[in-house]
Amino acid sequence: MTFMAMITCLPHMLLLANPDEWLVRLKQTIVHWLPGPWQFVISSLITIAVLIAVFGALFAVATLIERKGLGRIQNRPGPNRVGPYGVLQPMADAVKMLIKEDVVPRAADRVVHFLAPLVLVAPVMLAFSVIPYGQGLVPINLDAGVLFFFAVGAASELAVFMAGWSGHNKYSLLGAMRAIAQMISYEIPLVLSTVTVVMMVGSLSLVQIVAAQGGYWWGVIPRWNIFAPWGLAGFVVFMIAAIAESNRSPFDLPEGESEIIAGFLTEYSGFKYAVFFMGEYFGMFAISGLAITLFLGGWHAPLPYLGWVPSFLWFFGKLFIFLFVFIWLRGTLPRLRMDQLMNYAWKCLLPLALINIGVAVIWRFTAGWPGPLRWLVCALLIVLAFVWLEKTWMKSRELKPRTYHYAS
Amino acid sequence: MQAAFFIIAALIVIGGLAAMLVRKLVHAVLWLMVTLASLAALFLLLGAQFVGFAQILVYVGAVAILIVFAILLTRNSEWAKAGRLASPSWLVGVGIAGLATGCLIASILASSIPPGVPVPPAASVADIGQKLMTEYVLPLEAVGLLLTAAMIGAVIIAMPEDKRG
Amino acid sequence: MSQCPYFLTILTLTPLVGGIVIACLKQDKEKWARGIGLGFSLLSLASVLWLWFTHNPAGGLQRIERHVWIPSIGVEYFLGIDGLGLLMVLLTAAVVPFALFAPGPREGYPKSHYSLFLFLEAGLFGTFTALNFFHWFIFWELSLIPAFFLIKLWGGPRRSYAATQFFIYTLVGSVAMLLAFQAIFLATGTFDFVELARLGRSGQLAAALANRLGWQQGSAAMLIFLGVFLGLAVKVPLVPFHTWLPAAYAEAPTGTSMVLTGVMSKMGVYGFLRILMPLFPEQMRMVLTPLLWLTVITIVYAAWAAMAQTDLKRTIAYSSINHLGYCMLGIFAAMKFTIGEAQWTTEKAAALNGVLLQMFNHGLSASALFCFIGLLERRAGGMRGLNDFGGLRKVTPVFCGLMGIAIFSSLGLPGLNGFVGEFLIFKGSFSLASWAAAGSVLGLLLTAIFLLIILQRVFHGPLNQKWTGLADLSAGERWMVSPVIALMFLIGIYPQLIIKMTNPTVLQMVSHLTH
Amino acid sequence: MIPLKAYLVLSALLFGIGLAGALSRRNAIMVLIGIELMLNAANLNFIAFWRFHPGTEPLAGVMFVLFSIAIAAGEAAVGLALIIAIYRHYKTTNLDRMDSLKG
Amino acid sequence: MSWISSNLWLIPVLPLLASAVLAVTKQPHRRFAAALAIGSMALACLLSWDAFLTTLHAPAHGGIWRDFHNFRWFQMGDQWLWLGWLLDPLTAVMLVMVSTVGLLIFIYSVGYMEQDANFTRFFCFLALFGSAMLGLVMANSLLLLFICWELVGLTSYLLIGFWYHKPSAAAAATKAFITTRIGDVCFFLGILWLYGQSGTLLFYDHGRGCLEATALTSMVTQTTISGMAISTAIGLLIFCGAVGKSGQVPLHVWLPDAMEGPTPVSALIHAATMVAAGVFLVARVFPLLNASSGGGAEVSGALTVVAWVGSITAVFAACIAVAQTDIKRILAYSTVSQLGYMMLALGVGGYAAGVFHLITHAFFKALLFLGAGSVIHGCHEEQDIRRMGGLRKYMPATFATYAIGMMALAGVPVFFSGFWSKDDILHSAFAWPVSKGPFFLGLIGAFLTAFYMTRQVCYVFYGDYRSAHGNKRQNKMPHESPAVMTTPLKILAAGAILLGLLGTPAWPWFQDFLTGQHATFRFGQLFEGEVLGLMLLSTLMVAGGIGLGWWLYGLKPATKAEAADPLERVQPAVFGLLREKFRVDEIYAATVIKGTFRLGEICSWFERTVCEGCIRVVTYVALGFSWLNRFADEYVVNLGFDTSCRNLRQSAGLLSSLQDGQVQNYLRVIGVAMAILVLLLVWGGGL
Repeated sequence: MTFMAMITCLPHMLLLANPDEWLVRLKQTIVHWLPGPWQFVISSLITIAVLIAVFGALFAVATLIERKGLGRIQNRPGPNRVGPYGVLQPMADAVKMLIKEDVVPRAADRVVHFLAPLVLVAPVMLAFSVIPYGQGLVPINLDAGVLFFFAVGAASELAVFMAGWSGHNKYSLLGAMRAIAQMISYEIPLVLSTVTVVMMVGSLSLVQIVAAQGGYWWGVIPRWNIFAPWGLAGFVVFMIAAIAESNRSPFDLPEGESEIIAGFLTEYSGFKYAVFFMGEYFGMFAISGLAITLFLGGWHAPLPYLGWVPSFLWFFGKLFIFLFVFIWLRGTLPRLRMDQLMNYAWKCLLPLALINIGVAVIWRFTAGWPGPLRWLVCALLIVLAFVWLEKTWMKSRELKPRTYHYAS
Repeated sequence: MQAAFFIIAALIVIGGLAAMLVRKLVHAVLWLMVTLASLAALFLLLGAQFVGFAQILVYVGAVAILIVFAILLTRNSEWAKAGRLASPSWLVGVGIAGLATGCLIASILASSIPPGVPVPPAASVADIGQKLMTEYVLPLEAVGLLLTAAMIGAVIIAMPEDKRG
Repeated sequence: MSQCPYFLTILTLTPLVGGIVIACLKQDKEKWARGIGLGFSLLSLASVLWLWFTHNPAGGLQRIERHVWIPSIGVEYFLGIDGLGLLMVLLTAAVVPFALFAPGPREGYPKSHYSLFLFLEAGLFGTFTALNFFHWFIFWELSLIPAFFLIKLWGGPRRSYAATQFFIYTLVGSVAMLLAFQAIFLATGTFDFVELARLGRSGQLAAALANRLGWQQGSAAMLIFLGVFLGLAVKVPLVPFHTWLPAAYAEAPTGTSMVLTGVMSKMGVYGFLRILMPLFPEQMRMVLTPLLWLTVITIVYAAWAAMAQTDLKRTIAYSSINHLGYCMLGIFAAMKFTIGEAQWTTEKAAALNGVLLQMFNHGLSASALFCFIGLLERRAGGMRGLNDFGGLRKVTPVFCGLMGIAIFSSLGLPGLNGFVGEFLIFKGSFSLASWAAAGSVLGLLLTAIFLLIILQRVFHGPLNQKWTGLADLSAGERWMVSPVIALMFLIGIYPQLIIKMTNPTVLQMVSHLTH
Repeated sequence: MIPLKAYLVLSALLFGIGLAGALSRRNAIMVLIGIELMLNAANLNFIAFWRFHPGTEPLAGVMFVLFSIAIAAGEAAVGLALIIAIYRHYKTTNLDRMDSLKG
Repeated sequence: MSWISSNLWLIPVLPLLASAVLAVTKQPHRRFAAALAIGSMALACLLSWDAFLTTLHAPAHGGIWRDFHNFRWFQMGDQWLWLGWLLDPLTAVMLVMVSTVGLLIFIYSVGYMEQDANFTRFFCFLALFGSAMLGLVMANSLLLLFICWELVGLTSYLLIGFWYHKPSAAAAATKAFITTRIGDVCFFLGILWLYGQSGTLLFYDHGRGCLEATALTSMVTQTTISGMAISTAIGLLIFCGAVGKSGQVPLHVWLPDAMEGPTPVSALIHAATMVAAGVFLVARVFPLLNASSGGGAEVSGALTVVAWVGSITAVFAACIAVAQTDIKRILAYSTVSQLGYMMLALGVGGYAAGVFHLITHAFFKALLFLGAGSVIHGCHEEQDIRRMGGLRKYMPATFATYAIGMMALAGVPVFFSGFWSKDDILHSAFAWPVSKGPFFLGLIGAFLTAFYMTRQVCYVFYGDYRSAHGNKRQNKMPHESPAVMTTPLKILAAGAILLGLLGTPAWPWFQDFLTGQHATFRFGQLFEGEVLGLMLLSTLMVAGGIGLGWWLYGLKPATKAEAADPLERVQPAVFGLLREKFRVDEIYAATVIKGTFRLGEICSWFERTVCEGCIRVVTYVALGFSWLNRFADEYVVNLGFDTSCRNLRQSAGLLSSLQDGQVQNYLRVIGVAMAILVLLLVWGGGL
């Protein structure tokens, strides 16, 4: 029955000039046919299905790209056995994950062990529901979108803990603790950088933020936040925090293979490990999506005359760039030590984010100044702060004896 | 709407009971998170969107981890409690709680609140921000100060004596 | 020069300064302390003698120094001297150097001994020249405290008991007196003796007291009178209040007991003459008979008790109570109410003159006796029992001769100073209160008895082998004692020397009595 | 529609459960959890009253809850720090044993 | 106012100066001391004789001539105290007697005190005594008299106790002084009363004197509460002084003991002069004593007392003298009895007779004492007559003079002065209107006197030498005294004989001289019936006494010292009583002396117990209060406070269990409270 509805509304869509509209109109036509109460349920089910399909595929592609990318970085071809140029590798992985035996340690806390992957993935899924993929293509337009995103984002720490603890394994618990400490530490700079954007835009809803980034300076430079001094600094802080948040590359200490086997994932195998893996990638996609909406103008085209391209393509293009950056970082940067990681978060990122808010405030109140002067002053401030922090950061890099605070 | 309320209410009550009765502390925390999350859902149901998300962010995000850390640090997690779960005079405690709730419920039922459901008041984030920054700016500052103090206090209290310097 | 304005204050302060100078000396300089002590006391003696010769007998109160001290409570720094005060000051000035000459303290703190002595002298000078109750009372107490310490620190075996008893007895008395004078101040608003005397004479004092205290006429003044009387009676030991005296005099070191008996007991009599008589003539007359009975008992009882003593010092102590009894007899007799015939004034004047003379003579003879006993005790190593000696005349004839003269003077042998005073007192009191005089004459007999017993037991009879080695008086000691003995003879033969000075004062007193 | 009383009853129930747990469980952390429940019951009340009887101050209820959540978070942090400190001292979190204040 | 009367004060002052100088001189200047003393006494004697002669030639215009000179001593209120000296026949006679006898005794004592160590001090005291006695005699004021009286007492004390190392001497001296002091105290009271009454103590002061008519009449008229005239009362008091000094009955005990002193002392003081002072005093204040309300007809009570006391003393002392064994004690008792005679004479109104007897007695009693002194000196300080005997062989001169003295004393008629004076006394006693008692007592006394004197002479001079050391030892034999001692004896012996002639009834020069009448020869008087009868009666008495004495002691003188006295064999009990001197001393010792000491004990006991006791009571009371305070503090406050604190603590304990750290308990309480609150608010009904 749904297939029929799709087909009938197709010509509608073609008529519209804008492909975004096309998708929305499609959904509405499907839902339109349904009796009263069920309409809402079905429409939300449709959005959910679309999201899962899109991101599931993206996940598979991402694993492939990652493995191929890493290979290329490490001057090796990467998986090319399954399908042409290894394209079908993800399918193979998926089948492997499914049929592999799911080992659960005897002393493990079965319920918590089982729930952990779920609690990790579910919130990330919820996070997708609020990101505007295209013009009008936002699953739920909450006016407290950012708050919702972080609220559900916070649940991931709990899941990591449950995973680490339920296995009743010292190393997994230690890994979980490290992960939680890292995620909490980096959540604050993350939130503070988003606060700068929210402060400048004046609204928590992501749609508003993207809308605020429409238009172009002098017709050429898009009004993306990144091109504002505070925007750039905010983007840098946000990206570092985002990487740490999703336990990727330089900050992938918790499941650093060389140290604590797989961190809180050691007790998992089979399908649960796959779900964890999926959750991680989804987390990466969500956080990049947020970055895009906040700093890179969401689904806005970089150039005015490129407006005709459907907005969601721009969104997913930027997403791919982010994905590439992640993989690139993973291939090149060495892993950070735990105390460096913590110090960096608290002593470098957090002050930078705070100063960034300060600069944003100045930026806001110097609206009357001529463009370049205003840009220059703020940029100067940020550079000064960055240099000063760098200096203190360099100073503290001498290798002081490691002090254990809590593992007494 | 009715169904959602009842589901959430049931979830809350069951979560609460479970949190109180379950033997393992970690499970208790989890059940607590379930109740709090469903409470947040109830808030959303009641239209207080910002509060709901704040609730989730604060409780499910931070407090849960806090309690878990506390559990780990006080070595309660490894072995299941061999001894009695509740204090010897648990019956008294339950009795008093029962009495209190009984009184509350009785007073609620006896109260003359009109059953009507008025139009949900607007609680957009902008209004809340506006209110926070104008009328409630003093409490906001005070809470900010309080939280900093609480953070520093908690760190100092929890820090082992010899390090306290 | 004769009218040097602040003479009396300087006189009172010289011993005080002396005391302080000695106090500042180093501890071991016993010789220096004694030297300075003697120097200062002799200096004050010289100044008193100069005062004596420049005193105009008929001039009433002289060398008056009157400065307002504490106006709010009517306290003035009021000094003045008349016949009575002059005599007493002369006695003090004579007895204290004599006491300092006497054998010094056995051992320990010689410095503070001499400074306390000089403070005592200062106190005595102050008492005898003060005419305002306030600083009279201060000096009254100032003289008490050094005496207490002198007895306490250098006294005989039971000294602390004696000293404490002495102190508390006199203190209780002076407290009673203080309270009485508070009441007087409340009633009249002034502490000045001369003023109070005028009020007392005219009866206003009793009236003021009555309305101030609210009781009816007689009893208020009587109570105040009794208060002051108690304070003075303790000092002049009238019988019921005398228990402190024998112990104090016996236990005190020689010098102190000389001053105690020589001058301190006279303070009480001086108090009677200066305060009680002028202020409360009426009240005194009212209780005259019991007082006379008291005096007779004092005289007779003390004489009898003296006979039973074995310790020489206690005997002399009791004898001094006896002699002071005569003074009291003279005073009370003079108080008797007479219809104002001229003849009675002579009797009263005789009695009072006798009292003054008796005070002076007893001061000399009693201190001489104590000095001799002190010398004897010093030689006999602390032994002073009546039966410890015997036949000392053989070994120490000069000592025995001089002590014999002292004994006969205190006996009242005519030709020596004792007789004149007693004769006058008895002449005055016989006609005024014949039964009391008759009773007291028995005292004369008893005094003769126990003094002669002393003479017999100590000097006569076979020489006690223990004392063969006893040394007779050294030249220094002879020179020390001879002036006093000479004075005894001089006053005995020609008492007019003293009476010339005291008579006008006595006449004034008598005229006040018979207003 | 769901009447206000329903929410109130729900919050009272939640409050009762929290209280019962806090009173009967021996473990300090359980007491803390109980207290958290009670606090949330109160928040529910606020929001319920905000929803049904906004009264003069429309956003008072929400504001109140926001602040209450913030403070509850602070309180939880300090409470747990205390429990940790007590544990270090007593080597147990069993509340019955912690009666040294008796004096 | 002749020269002498205005410079009469020289007489006492010279010896006084001598004694002052001697007091200061060192012991070894013996010769100088003796010379100075005797010199001053000689000068005084000369002046006295000069004064005597002036009184003789003075114009006796009615009444007794007297010349007085007063001077002021010191002020007493608005009046001056006057003293003065007086020259009248009585003074003259006494001056002469005292200075002459004194001079002789001074000379005698130079020999007697030869070996004594304290020679100069002896003479110093003697000179002092001389001046005091002379001063006493010529005093015109009762006060000056009293002063000299006391000085005389002092010197007698010093001289009796001269040999102070002898305990008996010391005791005797003290006893003498105290006994005389008792008399003096009454005398002092008399003086005071007299002064009080008459306003002056001068005897004669141009009519204002106390012995003059105005004062006397005023005193006679006033009566004391007991009805006695004041003059009598004062007289009696003054007589007490005389009794003490002259050793009359109640106060005579000190005189026999006074013999402890050296014999010249006894002679001078306890025979001739000092004891006579009492009689002189009575003589001096005779007008006062004699003043009676009845205007002379009636005998004044005072004199009656004097007479009776005198007569009793005479007999009493005579009896005791009979049984004594010590040579000096016999003489002492004889002196007491003779003084009794003098008092008897004055008492019965025989003023002149009393004084005449005084003068004669002075001479022969001094003679007897000095004789006894040379006897003792000869017998090497032996005083017990039973150990002497047969001395007439060894000491003829002493024996002769002693015999003369004995006869004079006994009153052997005609040749010896004693007879005349005693006869005169008996005559006036006989004429006494009041009662014949004194006269008979006088006769008995005369008899006894004669008896014990003969006993003494027989014991001492007759029989053979009964020395304690046995006869054989040669050097212990008695020897005659040197000339310096015997010459005064001879002079005194002459005086004893010749003086009688002055006052014989035939030519009563002495009596007239004293009473201021013209001395006329009344030869017929001698043979007048009554006088003659009396003379015969007294001769009879004397003869009987001597006979009895010779019969008992002269015929068979005792051979051994221990031999019992013949009289004892006759009447052992009475004789024992007499030897014990009627045990008067013991009685006094038992009653008076023991009494005073007992009183002393009581007083000091009273002192210790009662006075100390009340102090101890006061201290205990104070301690009691402090103990009570501590007790209250301890049991009430502390206990109460502690228990309340404990209760508080326990209740606090209960309360604190409420807050014992059990957090859940707190929560339970809050829960319950909340429930109640809710109930109240909802159903409280508007509380």
